[in-house]
Amino acid sequence: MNAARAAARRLPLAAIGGVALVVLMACLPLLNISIPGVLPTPTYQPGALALLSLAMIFAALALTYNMLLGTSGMLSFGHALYFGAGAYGLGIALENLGVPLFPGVFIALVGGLIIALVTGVVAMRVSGIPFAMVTLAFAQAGSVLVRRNSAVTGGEEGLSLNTEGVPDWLVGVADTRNLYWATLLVLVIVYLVALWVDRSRLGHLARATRENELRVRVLGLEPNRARLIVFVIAAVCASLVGVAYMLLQSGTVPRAVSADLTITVLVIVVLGGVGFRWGAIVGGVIYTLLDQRLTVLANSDVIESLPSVLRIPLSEPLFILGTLFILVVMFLPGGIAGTVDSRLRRWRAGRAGADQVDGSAVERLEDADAEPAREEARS
Amino acid sequence: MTAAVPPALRVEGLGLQIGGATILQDVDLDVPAGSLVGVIGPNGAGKTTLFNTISGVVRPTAGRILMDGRDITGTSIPARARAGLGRTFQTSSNFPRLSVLENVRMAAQATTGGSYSLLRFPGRGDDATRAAIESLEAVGLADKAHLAAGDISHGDKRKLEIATLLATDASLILLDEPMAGVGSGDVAGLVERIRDLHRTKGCTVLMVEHHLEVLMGLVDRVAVMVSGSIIAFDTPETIMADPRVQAAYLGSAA
Amino acid sequence: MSTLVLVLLTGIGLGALYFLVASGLSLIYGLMHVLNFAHGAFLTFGAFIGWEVARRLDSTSWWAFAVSILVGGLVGAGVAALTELALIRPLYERHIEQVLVTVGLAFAAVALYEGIWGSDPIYISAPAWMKETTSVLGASVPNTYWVLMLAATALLISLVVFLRYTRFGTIIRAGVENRAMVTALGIDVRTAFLLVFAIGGSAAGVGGVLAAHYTGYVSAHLGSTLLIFAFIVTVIGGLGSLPGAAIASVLVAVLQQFANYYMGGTGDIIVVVALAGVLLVRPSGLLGRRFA
Amino acid sequence: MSAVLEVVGLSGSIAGQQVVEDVSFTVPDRGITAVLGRNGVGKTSTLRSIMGLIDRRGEVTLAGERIDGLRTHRIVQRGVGYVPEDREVFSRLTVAENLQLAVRQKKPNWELVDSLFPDLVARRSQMAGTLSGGQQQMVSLARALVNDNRILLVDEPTKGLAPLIVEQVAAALAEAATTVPILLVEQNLEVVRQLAGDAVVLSGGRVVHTGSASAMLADDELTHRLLGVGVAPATGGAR
Repeated sequence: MNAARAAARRLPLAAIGGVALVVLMACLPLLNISIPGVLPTPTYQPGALALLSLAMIFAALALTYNMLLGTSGMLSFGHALYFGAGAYGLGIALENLGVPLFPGVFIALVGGLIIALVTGVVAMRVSGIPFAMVTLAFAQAGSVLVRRNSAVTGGEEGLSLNTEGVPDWLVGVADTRNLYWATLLVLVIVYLVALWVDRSRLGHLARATRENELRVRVLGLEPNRARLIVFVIAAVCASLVGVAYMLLQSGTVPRAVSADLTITVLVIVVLGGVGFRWGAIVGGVIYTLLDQRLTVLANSDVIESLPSVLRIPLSEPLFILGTLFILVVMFLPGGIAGTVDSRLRRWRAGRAGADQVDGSAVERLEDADAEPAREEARS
Repeated sequence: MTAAVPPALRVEGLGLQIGGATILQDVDLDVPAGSLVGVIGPNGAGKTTLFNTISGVVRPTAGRILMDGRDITGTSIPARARAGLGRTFQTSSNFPRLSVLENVRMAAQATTGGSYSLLRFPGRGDDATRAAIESLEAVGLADKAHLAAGDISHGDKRKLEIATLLATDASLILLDEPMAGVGSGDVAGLVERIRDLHRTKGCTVLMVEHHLEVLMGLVDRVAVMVSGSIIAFDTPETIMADPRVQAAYLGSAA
Repeated sequence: MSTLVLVLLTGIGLGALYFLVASGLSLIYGLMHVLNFAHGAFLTFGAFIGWEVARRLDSTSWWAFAVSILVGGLVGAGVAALTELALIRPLYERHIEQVLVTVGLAFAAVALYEGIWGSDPIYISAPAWMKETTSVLGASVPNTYWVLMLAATALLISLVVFLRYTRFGTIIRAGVENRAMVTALGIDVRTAFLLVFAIGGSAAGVGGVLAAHYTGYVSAHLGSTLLIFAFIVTVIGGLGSLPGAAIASVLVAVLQQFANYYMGGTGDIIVVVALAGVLLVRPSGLLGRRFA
Repeated sequence: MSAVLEVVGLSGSIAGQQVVEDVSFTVPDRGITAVLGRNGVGKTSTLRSIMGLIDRRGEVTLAGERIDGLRTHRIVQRGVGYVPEDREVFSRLTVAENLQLAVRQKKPNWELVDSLFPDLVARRSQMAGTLSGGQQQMVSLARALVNDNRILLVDEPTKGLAPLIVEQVAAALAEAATTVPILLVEQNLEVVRQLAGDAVVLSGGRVVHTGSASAMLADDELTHRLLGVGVAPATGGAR
């Protein structure tokens, strides 16, 4: 068996698998599948669809965050700002400008773009941990703006979606199915954008910048320019996810711009495995399901009957998630995807050793496009 | 005189002081276009710092640097690179988690343009990929193209540095101890690669090297640095016979 | 005139509170290059425990106040030291992971506080004098601000004395420059790490008790809000620079109070704008060295 | 003469890259032993491996006691003085603070330090960063000499120094060597000739030659082949 040809076969296989998964997801509302303990209702009912939609929102948001942390090595604590810009942007456009849905979406995305450009340029004056602190400050300013200007944003109460401009098929509980499909579409779009960025010259440059900034400069390239472009793309994608969230929830609360949300997304990406697109998706789904199930658990009789030393921590889902996150960082450095990936590589290497491969140099060169071993890949 | 063709690199009165310590002092150097020049001197003489000031990593506190007659003293590292300056580092520094091919392609991509493009995809038919493969074949690294650059041997990392330079269109190249840490068996091969690099690209090369014997057969001229200054700049034969060089190298204590 | 004085003095008082939080952050970052996200959680813990202690005594008495400050400082130091030993030390030199575990800790701690003390603010009582005002140049300055200023000044002076005149202080200053060389002189630099965490934690714990008196209540989110301002202050002052943090604390807080008073409550936003301005002009901060 | 330090099969790596490869040698319990070799062959890394400053494998025995599993500060506490390449003084600490920080014993050798480096006596309260390179080197040496050690590891003490200062440093080392054995990495062959009894030559991360330093340096051909530094003998000149 030839390694290069095997690689060539692997790629369409992954693509076919991905398409099949998307088709399956698209068919779920038409099927009657029950997964007790995971989904609250069978898949054709609104309860399960709403939960799955939320999971896809988090998966998509995690994908956009992975562009920052995974592809470009930027640790941002302010990503929620752009998500919130999408959600609030759409809400405000529909409420105050009275435009129909799609122009409203456009306005929300442009708003996200402008905010990302302005804050990105400033934040990129520093890098590393100072960058994280500065992005956090910007998100905090956004959060304060949202909470203060209650006339426009609804303040602490949040902003509910003005459904006048929204087509009927996207409104109300009965149409959860359509919203589910819309969310799936957004997830697919964000995935394709992430894939596109990773495969482009820009994406390669971003990865190189992550690895060795000085060398990028010595080659005549500007690391910050590459970073800024990726940053803005990720931000606009986050705005798109925010738009979907606004539609799905028929409203938004200030938490959508808070540091809490950014940290939630960070938790998802680290849990899933930094640098892996599928890791971000798996992380988003696991997080949402876990969060939901833990909330159910927290209110269950079993927990109520425990002594307070156990009851109090166990009745706080965020406490359990925070603890889980610490454990992952300390004991599972690659996250879920990173661990699976290195196991898989070791297994493959073992098999390749068994039947020695020897393609021509050029064939192997072409195979070299696959990302090299990331044994020591740690955020 | 040679006023018609400006030197590829001209360093005038270069000085660097850090916290009261003098690292470089009044360094003057004219490197004619197309020449291959060696820089020798004991450890701590300021050779690497000289390279760092030329490539823009460190700002000098006095003096000017001119490339092809243009003053580049105040420009950024990337701007100097785009003007045709390429360099390697003393300790190999690559993109450790990218493949060998991707490492070289990053250099080729910087030259062919579109590095920030979302519309160009590095792949088989891509011009940057092809240039990278050619460069890797030229240094004999083609069969390791798919390995992560952080995992290859030290000698291979040195070859990778040369391949990276081959893939650019640099006209002035600074090599900082290209032989450091390379086993004696590989030195001859590496010398050949440097000669190739110089010949095929027709560029100007300035290299720091301790291995005087290596320089003898390779370079046109040798600059000797001691304590932050250049004390001699001449043909290898003359330099070898210079007692000041002997003293500088073997130490003048007692 | 009297408003100007009032705004200025309350600004300095708020700056004092910022400094109580930022000093620990800055010390820890300077020595260990760890951004301690859990610093706010230390602060909140100090505030809760301080309140629990005070209410069991006579929370309107001075000695209960003094005991709550002392206890706040002690538990802050204890929790911080435990954090260093259990979470930071095993991830030695892996800075991003170190930041991430402190993020997880902050996340979990806030949830735990909500579980124990509920999510609503708990209003606290204090010695009567603290609720009164003192008149300075016509301005009636709430007495809490004087306590804050006193505490921050005491902290600054004791930190400076500690760093300059004790062996541990010398070790910390040397470690900021070159940790490897400190160990190569036969000194276990990890002791200094533990100490810096404990000092930062105790400053945060004391800050927590005082912050509760400043706002009038304790809540699980008390620390998170202050932490963000502390971040801004440390970036503006220059990461790792203690004097930078002190100067920036006062500048930022005074600016914030002025904007709040004269520009219609825009203080929080103005502070972020100031941060942006400082970054554009001087990315390393007022007193910072250039960071990599 | 017995050995104070024994190194067997020592390997060291930085960020996964092997920089010292299976190095074995012994250091006698008196005099100065020089570690020689071309630039980049791993002389500094060998010292750093012994000190535990980089990841290492292999056996290091100090006066009969294994120290290869210890953390750096424990190794120092066992009586290993280290003078790093590039001096590494704490530039924002005073000279006095630099020296005080290094003190590990009740009665530091202040008389010895003061007599070896009179320049530093008047500069105790000066910031070490404002000293000249030579004075910084003296601070760095003094930090090691202020304690009684079993051995000193000294890395390129004359690097980048003016000839007059080189002489002072060499004299201080010679004086120190009367009380403590020294493992010296040094590029200035004149200094080596003057000070060193034995020499260990590294190449490609391995030991390729051990023996008397003066005998080796007297043999131009051998010196040239092993070290590659300096000017080739006339017969072996340019092609």
